[in-house]
Amino acid sequence: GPAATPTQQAQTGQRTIRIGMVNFTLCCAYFIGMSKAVQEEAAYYGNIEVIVTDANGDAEKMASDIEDVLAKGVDGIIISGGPLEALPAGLEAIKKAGVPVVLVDRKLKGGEYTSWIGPDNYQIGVQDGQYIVNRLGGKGRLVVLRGGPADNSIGLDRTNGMLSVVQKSDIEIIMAPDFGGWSEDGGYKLMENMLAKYDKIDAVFCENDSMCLGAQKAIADAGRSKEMFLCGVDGQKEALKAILDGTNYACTGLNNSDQIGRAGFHRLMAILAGAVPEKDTVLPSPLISPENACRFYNPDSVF
Amino acid sequence: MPMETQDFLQMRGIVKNYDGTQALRGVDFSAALGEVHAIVGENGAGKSTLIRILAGAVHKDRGHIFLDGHAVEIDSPIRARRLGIRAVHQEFSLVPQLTVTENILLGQMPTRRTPFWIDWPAAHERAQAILGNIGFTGIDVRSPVANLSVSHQQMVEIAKAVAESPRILILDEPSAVLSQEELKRLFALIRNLKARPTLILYISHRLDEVFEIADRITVLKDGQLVGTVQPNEVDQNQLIRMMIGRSLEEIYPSRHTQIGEPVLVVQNLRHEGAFHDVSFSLSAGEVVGLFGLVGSGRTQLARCLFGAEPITGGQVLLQGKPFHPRSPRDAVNAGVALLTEDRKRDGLVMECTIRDNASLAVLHRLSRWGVLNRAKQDAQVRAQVEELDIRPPQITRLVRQLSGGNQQKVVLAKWLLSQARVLILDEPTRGVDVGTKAEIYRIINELAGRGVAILLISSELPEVLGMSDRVLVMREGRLVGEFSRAQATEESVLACAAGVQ
Amino acid sequence: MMDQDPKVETTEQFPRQKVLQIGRLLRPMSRRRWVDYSFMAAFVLLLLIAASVSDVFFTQRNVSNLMRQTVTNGLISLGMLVVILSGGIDLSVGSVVALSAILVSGTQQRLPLGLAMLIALGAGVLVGLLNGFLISRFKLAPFIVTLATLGAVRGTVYVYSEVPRVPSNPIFRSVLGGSVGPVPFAALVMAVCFVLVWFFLNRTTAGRAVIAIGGNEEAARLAGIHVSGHILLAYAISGFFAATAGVLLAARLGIAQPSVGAGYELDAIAACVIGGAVLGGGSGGVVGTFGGVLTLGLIDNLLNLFNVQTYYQQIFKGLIILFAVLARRKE
Amino acid sequence: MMDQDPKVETTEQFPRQKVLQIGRLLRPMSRRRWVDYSFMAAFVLLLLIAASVSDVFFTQRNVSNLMRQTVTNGLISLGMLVVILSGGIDLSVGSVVALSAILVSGTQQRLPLGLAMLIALGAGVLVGLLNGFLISRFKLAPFIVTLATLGAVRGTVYVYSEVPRVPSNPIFRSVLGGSVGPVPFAALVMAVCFVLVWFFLNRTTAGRAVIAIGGNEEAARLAGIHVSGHILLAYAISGFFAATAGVLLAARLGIAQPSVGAGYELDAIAACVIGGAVLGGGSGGVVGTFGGVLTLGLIDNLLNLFNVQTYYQQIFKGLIILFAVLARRKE
Ligand SMILES: Nc1ncnc2c1ncn2[C@@H]1O[C@H](COP(=O)(O)OP(=O)(O)OP(=O)(O)O)[C@@H](O)[C@H]1O
Ligand SMILES: Nc1ncnc2c1ncn2[C@@H]1O[C@H](COP(=O)(O)OP(=O)(O)OP(=O)(O)O)[C@@H](O)[C@H]1O
Ligand SMILES: [Mg+2]
Ligand SMILES: [Mg+2]
Repeated sequence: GPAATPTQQAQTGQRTIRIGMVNFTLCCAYFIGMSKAVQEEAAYYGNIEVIVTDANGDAEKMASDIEDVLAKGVDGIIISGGPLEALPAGLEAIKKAGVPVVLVDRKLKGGEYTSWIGPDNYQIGVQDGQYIVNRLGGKGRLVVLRGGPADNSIGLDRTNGMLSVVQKSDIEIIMAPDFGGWSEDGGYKLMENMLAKYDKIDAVFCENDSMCLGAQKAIADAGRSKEMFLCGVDGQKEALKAILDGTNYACTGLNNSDQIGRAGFHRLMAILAGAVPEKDTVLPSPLISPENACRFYNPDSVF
Repeated sequence: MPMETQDFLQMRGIVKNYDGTQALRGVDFSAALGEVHAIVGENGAGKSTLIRILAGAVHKDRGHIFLDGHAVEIDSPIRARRLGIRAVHQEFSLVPQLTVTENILLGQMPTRRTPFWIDWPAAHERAQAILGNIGFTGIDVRSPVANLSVSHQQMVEIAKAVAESPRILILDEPSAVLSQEELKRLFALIRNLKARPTLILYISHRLDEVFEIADRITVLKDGQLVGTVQPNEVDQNQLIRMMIGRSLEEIYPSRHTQIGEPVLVVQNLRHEGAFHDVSFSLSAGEVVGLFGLVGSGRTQLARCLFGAEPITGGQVLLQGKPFHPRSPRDAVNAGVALLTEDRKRDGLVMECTIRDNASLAVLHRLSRWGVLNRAKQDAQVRAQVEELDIRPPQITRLVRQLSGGNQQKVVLAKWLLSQARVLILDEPTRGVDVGTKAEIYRIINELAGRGVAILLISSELPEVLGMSDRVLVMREGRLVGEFSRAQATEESVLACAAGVQ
Repeated sequence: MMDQDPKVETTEQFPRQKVLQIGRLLRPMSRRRWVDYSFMAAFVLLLLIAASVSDVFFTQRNVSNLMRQTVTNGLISLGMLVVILSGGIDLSVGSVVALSAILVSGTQQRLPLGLAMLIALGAGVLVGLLNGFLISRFKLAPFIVTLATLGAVRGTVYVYSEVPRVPSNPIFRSVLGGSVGPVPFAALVMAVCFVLVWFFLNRTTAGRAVIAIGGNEEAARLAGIHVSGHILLAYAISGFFAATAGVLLAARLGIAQPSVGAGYELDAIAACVIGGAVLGGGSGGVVGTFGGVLTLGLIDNLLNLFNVQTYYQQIFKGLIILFAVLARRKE
Repeated sequence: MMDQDPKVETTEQFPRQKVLQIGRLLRPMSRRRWVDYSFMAAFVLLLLIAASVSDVFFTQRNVSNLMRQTVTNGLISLGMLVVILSGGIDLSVGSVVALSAILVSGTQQRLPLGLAMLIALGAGVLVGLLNGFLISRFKLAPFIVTLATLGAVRGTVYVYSEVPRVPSNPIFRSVLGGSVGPVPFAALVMAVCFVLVWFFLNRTTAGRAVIAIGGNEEAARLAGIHVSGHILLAYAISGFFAATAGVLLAARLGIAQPSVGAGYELDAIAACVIGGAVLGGGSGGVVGTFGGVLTLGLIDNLLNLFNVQTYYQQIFKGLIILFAVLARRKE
């Protein structure tokens, strides 16, 4: 009959299952949370070994990592591509090895994958955009802080989504000239300079919550918290806290890396068990504002 | 345009100005092919600068150079070389990591087929041959120059300079680090180069050498040409007067020594590979000369006594107490000082000022709770600068900018400031002009008078004989002779050092 | 006949530019002073352009921004300067910044603030001592040693906490992160540190010893200076200032990420070299370094104020750095 | 230890001090050999551990992985070695990798493949020449010059293309990215380059001149060696190999991001130093560098095979690098 699937073999105690969790970067809580989620889920089963790699944001290292875990003979691979646009070499190597690969969060272009689970960054942007337009009543000055670098299409999607709405209104849009590097200090520095430059700002949009938190501090230090509100993306717990506390941190779009990671893991297990799931799955990312923030706030989550 | 005179080399109105100092103020210098032309003068007189200009190492500010009556623009060492001018500079200019062969043939390696493909066998042969020609065999051309002793390195530099039989050969204080026999070889070489004919410019502070080898002697002073004389026209004292403007009644001042308690007692000391079973004692107020041929182990001995090298056997008593310095720091704290033989390598911090260098060994004494007392520091350094007549006398000047001799004086100043009870001087007058030499000798006597015990290591026999109360002789790492002032004569000491009875 | 131009032998012509170059290199006196003037000039020019073109540049807000933005690099550069003067280099500073930032934020939840800061600074000094020990004891290349600790420390930071830590103590942010009048507290700290280091380098035996070691280690050793001890000291100082920068950064941002500080070492080295320090030791100064830090800070600040797009910013920054060292170059 | 410091500016006379040290280092030949043995030993040990513990290490697949993974660093390190030997350092290589990768991918859509590659490599050489020119002509510190070009080139890359470029030409990927039997094509290229550079450094006048300049620039100048010319050459070579690495990288990954290559310079320098090169010039070799490249490649590969937790990986990597230089250390 047909060869036993890895899971069947595992059930009959023949061997343990090995899966590779290949990360483009584990620099920041968002991706760490995703990787951790996979490991935690795997821990529930006694016989699943997860091989975690971190490419430190280097595409070539990531290709190498994939080769390494394949050499280790894994049954399936989960790829958290971070901001990486595409990695044909990696996906081809996996295809050659004939193991299933589940992409989480990032849908790599160019190359075949078994399944993808992630958010719709463009849609998240659109949500924030609508919120901003409504709250400003279609006029005022909006400052946009981007994470960069420019080949990071996650950021591009979010910003473009937001712009697609805001540009229809007559809100003045000001792009910060430099990139914030997705970090607090980056956001802080950018915002400092924007505050120095513009004496009237009504709203701030950041491509992620970390930068937004930094920016919020800069605004507070400038004593202009009353003047403007901020919108971020991700649903980082510090951001949720800020929203709950009723600060000028107005909203963020949920982009729950923990949830994505767990879903990705189970998707892979299903595939290993022989299931044929849908190719692409978009996880809902609702807008989080003071009204619903408490539903999502979890003080002791990683992210 | 052909010159009226026959002189092959003519330098006219040469002016050189380093930021601040006037090194040369319009020097007219000329020399003929086939002569050995010595250039003498005080430290800082401008000798090196003059020949560095001729060798294209530095640029003159004004003046013209004529070769064979043609004006030439020597704007780089390459240019100088193409014109047949090669120099052995005062400063070390070898590449330590490279082999003897490569250093000799630096920039002119023999190539095969293509102009860039090195022919190694040929290269080694050629180097071997060149060394042979200058009568200097017995070193492996394949070994890195770093492995050679300082004097051997110097011979390599000379070989490099004569490699392509130049028309003008410049030797800037070549003898400073050469031993007697190597010096003999050099002179032999000079004589047959002369016959080719070649113009040899010979700079030295050892006047006896100058009188031995030179056909003409040019004297520089304060960047100006005092005059050119024939060796047979003048005697040493006249020449000295030309150099320093006054005459030295005697170079080695006499002193009445009262020798005190033994301060340093060395008992069959050994250092693997350098020396063994060395025993002697050094008393307060005594000047003991340590003579020996190059490589006889004197420097190593000194370094061991100073804690710079491990002692592998025997023991040392300092004022009766056992003394085993594990580092120079121990030695300095115990009142032992060592003036090293190579100022550039381990005497001076070139990028620092005279002030810093002179006070380096006594910083702790010039400070309270680690904070320097600048006033005190400046006062003491200034005093030394004046006593040693260091020029230029601004203590904030970088040592790199000083002439060789003045650099040597800075090293001396450092150890004079340290007020050590035992002072080991390794070749203290290397590269120092006669006037300063006499000055240094006077200071040595003065220190001895104050009860300092002094070990004077030198390869200059007259110096050893002139200064020492006792003379020790080393050969191949052994102490082979001891002479009282009365017994010590040129013949006896040299014979002992060379091992011929 | 001396005055009229002598005819120059024309065989084997030699490239003219080389001639000019050597000529320039050896051009007499005043050159050095001219160099410093030109550096200052370049700097003032930068300021004038700034003032004239951007109306906001001299606003009190922007000036205090500028101050705040130079603090981190300023402190790190100070430590770096000492290490460079000793003849070494310290690549681990960026990781040390992260280490102390995350430690001071993480520990102050349980421990009193003073102790937390002590731990953070202590950790920095410890890393420095480790560097110094490996370098002086085993005679390893500083570059490679600190490169290794760079990675190791960064790893340790993530092991300690892979999530950002929020400093819980309110005083911490309000005081260390706050301002005294228009002047950010951190900027005051930096100013004091600059004075201290200047004093250390110019007026203490240890400082002079460090410089001597950088200039000629053997000579220093033979002058009875405790070389390894002073090398240890130099790296400890570097670690200390990097840690201080980390603490102030955490205070300013109110959050400490484990990933912060990557690449800071290059900015610090750049500041020192722009300020005239020579890698390999011997020469370099506090004032020059301050100039370097300010220059780099200005560049960022201005490029942002003028809305220069990021990539052009990088290009401009490169060019301006070159211009600065060109103006400042010595013979 | 002086001779291990990153003494990037070696315009001053060579201190005799170095002579003695190097003398000591070379005098007892046995010691030197012992050092190399111990290095080899350390290396073999690493391999044995690998073989014994990891079942898959010696599988043909993993070995060819290892080869493929060492190519980029291998090529960059080669160029870096030449620059280090000349007494300099080249921080811009990472950006050059990105430049050539994106150029070869971007231009091959319109131009024939050969021309595209020519452009990419040419660009790399050009950057190298620019570095060399600024360094030799104006006597600037290589560290700061290449740091400036690092930023400037990176910016240029983004200006050329903000988005990743996909190499369109099928041959490009299949050939340059493919394998000859079990051996990756790129690995072959690297092997050839190593041989070439070995010959350059040991058998050509230019190569020896570069080494001489690194050992004692003044001596080289006085010996009539065209110093600036050879420095130019050294940096051009470095630029060329970095560009080659970039082309092969694009071929291997099938995509060229403008952000690729950040931080590669440090790995390359590490490889050279682990291989015994001395920052500041004069000593270092191709064989040693190859050993260094292999060591670093091994570390990454093994840490993955042993499934070492990511953060501990960084720590281990640091420790192993230290261990490597310790084993290789000179007295
Ligand atoms: N690189 C330099 N920078 C500044 N001043 C210098 C430099 N080199 C030499 N000088 C100055 O030029 C003058 C002449 O120096 P030079 O080396 O020619 O003297 P010298 O006759 O060779 O002395 P010595 O016999 O001690 O070698 C000295 O006053 C010295 O201080
Ligand atoms: N720089 C060096 N490198 C290698 N060997 C050296 C070096 N200097 C000296 N030696 C060797 O060490 C031994 C002792 O040399 P040392 O210098 O102590 O003798 P010396 O009598 O002081 O001769 P010198 O007059 O050259 O100082 C000799 O065999 C010498 O060749
Ligand atoms: Mg001289
Ligand atoms: Mg000696």
